[in-house]
Amino acid sequence: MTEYPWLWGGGFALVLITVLMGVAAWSIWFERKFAGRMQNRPGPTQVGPAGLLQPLADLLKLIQKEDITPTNADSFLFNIAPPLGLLTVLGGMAVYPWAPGDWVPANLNIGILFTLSIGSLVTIPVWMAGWASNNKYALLGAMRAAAQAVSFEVPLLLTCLVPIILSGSFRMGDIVEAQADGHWFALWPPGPGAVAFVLFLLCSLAEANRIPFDIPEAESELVAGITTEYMGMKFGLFYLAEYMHTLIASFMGASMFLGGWDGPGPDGLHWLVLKGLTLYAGIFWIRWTFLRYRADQFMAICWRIFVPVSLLTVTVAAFWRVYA
Amino acid sequence: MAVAHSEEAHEAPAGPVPTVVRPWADPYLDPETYDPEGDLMVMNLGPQHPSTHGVFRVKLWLDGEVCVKAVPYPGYLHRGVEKLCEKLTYVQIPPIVDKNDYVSPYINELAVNMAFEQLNAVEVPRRSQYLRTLGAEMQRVGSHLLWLGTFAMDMGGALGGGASAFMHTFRERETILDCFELWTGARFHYNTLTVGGSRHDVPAGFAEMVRRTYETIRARTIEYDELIYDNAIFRSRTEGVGRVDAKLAMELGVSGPILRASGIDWDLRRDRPYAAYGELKINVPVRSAGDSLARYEVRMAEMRESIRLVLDLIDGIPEGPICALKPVKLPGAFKGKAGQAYVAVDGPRGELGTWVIADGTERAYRLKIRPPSYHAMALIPYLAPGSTLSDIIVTLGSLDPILGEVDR
Amino acid sequence: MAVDESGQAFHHPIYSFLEKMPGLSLGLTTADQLLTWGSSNSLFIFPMATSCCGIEFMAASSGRFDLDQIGSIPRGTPRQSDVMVIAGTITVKMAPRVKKLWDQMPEPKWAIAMGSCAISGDFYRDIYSVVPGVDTFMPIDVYVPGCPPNPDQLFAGLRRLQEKIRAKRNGEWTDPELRPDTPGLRSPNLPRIGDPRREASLDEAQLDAVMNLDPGGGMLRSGDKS
Amino acid sequence: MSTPDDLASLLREGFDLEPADPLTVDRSRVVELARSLKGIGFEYFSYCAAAHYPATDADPDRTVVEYRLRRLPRDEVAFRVWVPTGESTPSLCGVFAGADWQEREQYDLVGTVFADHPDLRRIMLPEDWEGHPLRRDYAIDTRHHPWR
Repeated sequence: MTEYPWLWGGGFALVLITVLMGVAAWSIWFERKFAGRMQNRPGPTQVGPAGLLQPLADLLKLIQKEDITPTNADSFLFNIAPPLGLLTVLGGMAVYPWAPGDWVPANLNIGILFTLSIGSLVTIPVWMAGWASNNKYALLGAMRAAAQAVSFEVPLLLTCLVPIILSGSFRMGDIVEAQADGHWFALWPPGPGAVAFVLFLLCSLAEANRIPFDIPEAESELVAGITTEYMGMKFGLFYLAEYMHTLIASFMGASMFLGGWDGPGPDGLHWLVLKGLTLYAGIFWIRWTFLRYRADQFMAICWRIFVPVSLLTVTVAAFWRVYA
Repeated sequence: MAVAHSEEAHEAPAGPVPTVVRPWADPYLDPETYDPEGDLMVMNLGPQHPSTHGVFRVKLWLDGEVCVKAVPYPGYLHRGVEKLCEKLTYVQIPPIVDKNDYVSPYINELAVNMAFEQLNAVEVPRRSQYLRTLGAEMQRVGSHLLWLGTFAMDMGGALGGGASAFMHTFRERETILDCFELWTGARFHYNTLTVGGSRHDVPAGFAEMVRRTYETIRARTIEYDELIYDNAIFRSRTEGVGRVDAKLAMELGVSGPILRASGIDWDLRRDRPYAAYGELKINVPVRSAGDSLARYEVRMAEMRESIRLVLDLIDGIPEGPICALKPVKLPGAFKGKAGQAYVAVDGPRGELGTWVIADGTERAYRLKIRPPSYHAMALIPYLAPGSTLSDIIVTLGSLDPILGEVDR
Repeated sequence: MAVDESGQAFHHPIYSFLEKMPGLSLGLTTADQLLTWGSSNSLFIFPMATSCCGIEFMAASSGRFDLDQIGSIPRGTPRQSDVMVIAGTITVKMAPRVKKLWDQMPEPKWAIAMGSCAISGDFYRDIYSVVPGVDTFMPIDVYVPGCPPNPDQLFAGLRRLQEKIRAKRNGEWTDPELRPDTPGLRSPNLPRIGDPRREASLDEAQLDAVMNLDPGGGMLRSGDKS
Repeated sequence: MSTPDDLASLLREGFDLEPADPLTVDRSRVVELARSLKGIGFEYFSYCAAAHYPATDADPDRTVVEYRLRRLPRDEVAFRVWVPTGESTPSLCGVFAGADWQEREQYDLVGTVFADHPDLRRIMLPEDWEGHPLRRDYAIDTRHHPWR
């Protein structure tokens, strides 16, 4: 496989994207059922057994919809933003180790930096979409998204420094291997890892625009936020990108703090999937329980609590690394 | 039994209620004079917006996300009810006013029928008075439940925690509608009250059903507090948001829970009793903070008080006839006396009045509904300036407007 | 068999050529059925909830009835919706907005008139400010009568709409839904859409009113792309 | 409901009026009356309502405007003014902020003109509407091209 890195990477990416898209699409079904259980209602039941074919029906519907570009919209930016959004989100998966060994599409030695930087690029398509729509709700949503990304990138990066310091490597595979045999960073060393893990999850919620930090797409205030003017598959791409972002964030959290593929019994992909999907479901749980913060409150939380606490965890982790 | 959390009043925010600073809030000032460059963004919130609780439009001048000036435009649901009431007879009017405040139709019917009764000096039998009180209190709980769900949805979105609260309150509201369906045959728009009493007596098994329903809801109000009130996000979104000055509120004619949350202890049920309220003891919850959280507390306390009244009343309804007059079905069968009357009842949103001028025929000469929501919406130009778009949504939700009533 | 927008059989040389290719028509039919199945089972609703029926619409989306069961969720923006449910009275002041939102919805789209106010104006139909039925300015696929209709009646209406979508795409004839009429009240002043008495000038006047709607505030950018 | 003493004395001494429900005052004194009532505690502005009376043999075409104020929790007072069509009555906006929307609504629907009102626009009907619907001579089914 290493003789043909391009072939390996390309094939891996193709399989990975297909599988992830499917998982993200069916996680929408899961979320609808899950939310239904939380709200005393059945959720989708009629389309296929237990509503399982609902995402397929949604997809088939979306690709048939008429495609309108609003009259005064910037048509180039308007049309390029949704695929670009999905692309930037998917790019983060390129350096991700799925199982022990060489199970990674592109084994970069600065993998974690790559993931973070390409993940933060997603703000740009979001801003493009909001600006190009020529819609005031969309513009406000885009502004909020930009402000949010600028603020939450800081604690997100700082929390990612904790596993980097503890493992001594930027390579994702090394970080996971450093946690082998149950030495998960969320548990050991006690303190910085656990705090950083919680902060990382919260910041990922903000990055992926999930409640309680979903202010760029606040349905009750901005109708549909940045996607107000989008329809059909373009809207579908944005929607899918949001779910993909959440999914990737859960897998990142699982591998950076919860030991990735490590677990009791044989190590492998199954542990990673289990951990990732559990985190993913946890994010749904949070979403369907909490209300939403106001934009300024949530910036205040970021700068007053998240940033100092994450700095503290980095310091503690560094001291641990040097002296313990 | 566990005590609900919102029983205790929260600390009033320090400092006086910020009074409106002109000229930013001056509803009459042309924005041209303070925004000659056109730097402000003009945003039309509504008439079709998920959080305007109907078709209400507010034109906002936004500086970034902070509102500088707000001009409301009601009237997108103006259905000419008052003109229609001039054309219809006294018998035909109650089903029309049902549709004004479609969340508490029973109390609407009560208001117009009481005005007609005062006009014609009709004495309503005691059993009917109690039934009316029972119906009004049952309806108040249903109305506040709907408000609670939509208020949570204003903060949590249709795809989030707010929707969960909404689904839970609607579960309870459905059971209340079931009780009314058993009683009058309709989920809402009952047309059950008539001049002199009621059309429908309570059916067999009704008392048992109501007791079961309302005891369940009483237990569930604690769950709502746990889900919503105890949530730090909810507290931070509502505390100090949309503070209503009591003086301004009284000048605008704002009534009901909004006024009571601003520290004015006034409830028509207690202070000018009608129906059977004179024989009941009513605790009126009052808060002094005047913000959205205080309005939440007042409404929740009112809801618990209404549940208590319903559970007290359901066993103590006196026997007797339910209508003083023979209930009429022909539209022209009832002729009123000439004169004028104004009767106000305390609806879920405040003073719901009917002003009627009669000329001695079977039709009213002029009938005006005095809707509490219309007065509450007049607060918007005073509350919106200086707060962010998100806060305006919360404030609007906490005022609990029903647009059918605002526009009529 | 392919059908055009009005449900008539559709002939085209390319299409006839393709039909002769062995196996292809089978594939096309299957694909077409699949697409029809998709669009009829994923009806996102744009709730034009103005009054009482809006409350029943909310009840329909809540736990006891749950629109999500048949894959329908309410969306706040017309761009992402397939069905507009007009729940409540539409007034003269609101009508151009409704028509504008309807025009903003991307095809394929359908409309349900929920409740007697939306169907005919009901007892408000003689009032100076109420539009006597929304089908005087936009086409309606399904009428759900009632004042207000129970949520399960709305479900029945959505089911009827699904059947209609499937039948139309399969090239079958569907009877246009009959508008329920309230006996004893006068019919509206305006002819409905599809009525032979309706004049084209009325359509133009209505479209004109929609296009000249000026809510104030204006576009963020204007003119540079028109 | 009996009239409280201070209200009765204010009306008798200041305005030569006998307590009644509603009182009838002259247009020239309505603002003064409202201000005095506010001074003795009638601070709650309940409503303003108008009704139209077409011309008869005895009277010209006119509207009656009724205001109701409350002193919480129990006392209330109502007063009305007669306004011949074509003339105006002073607005109470300067005394009660709530008179703003209420008077706009009555202007819109009944057609009473309130002098010195800072913002006398239509509130319920579109700005380009003709006529005032709650006047007795306004046909209920007036058409409005092109929507009805």
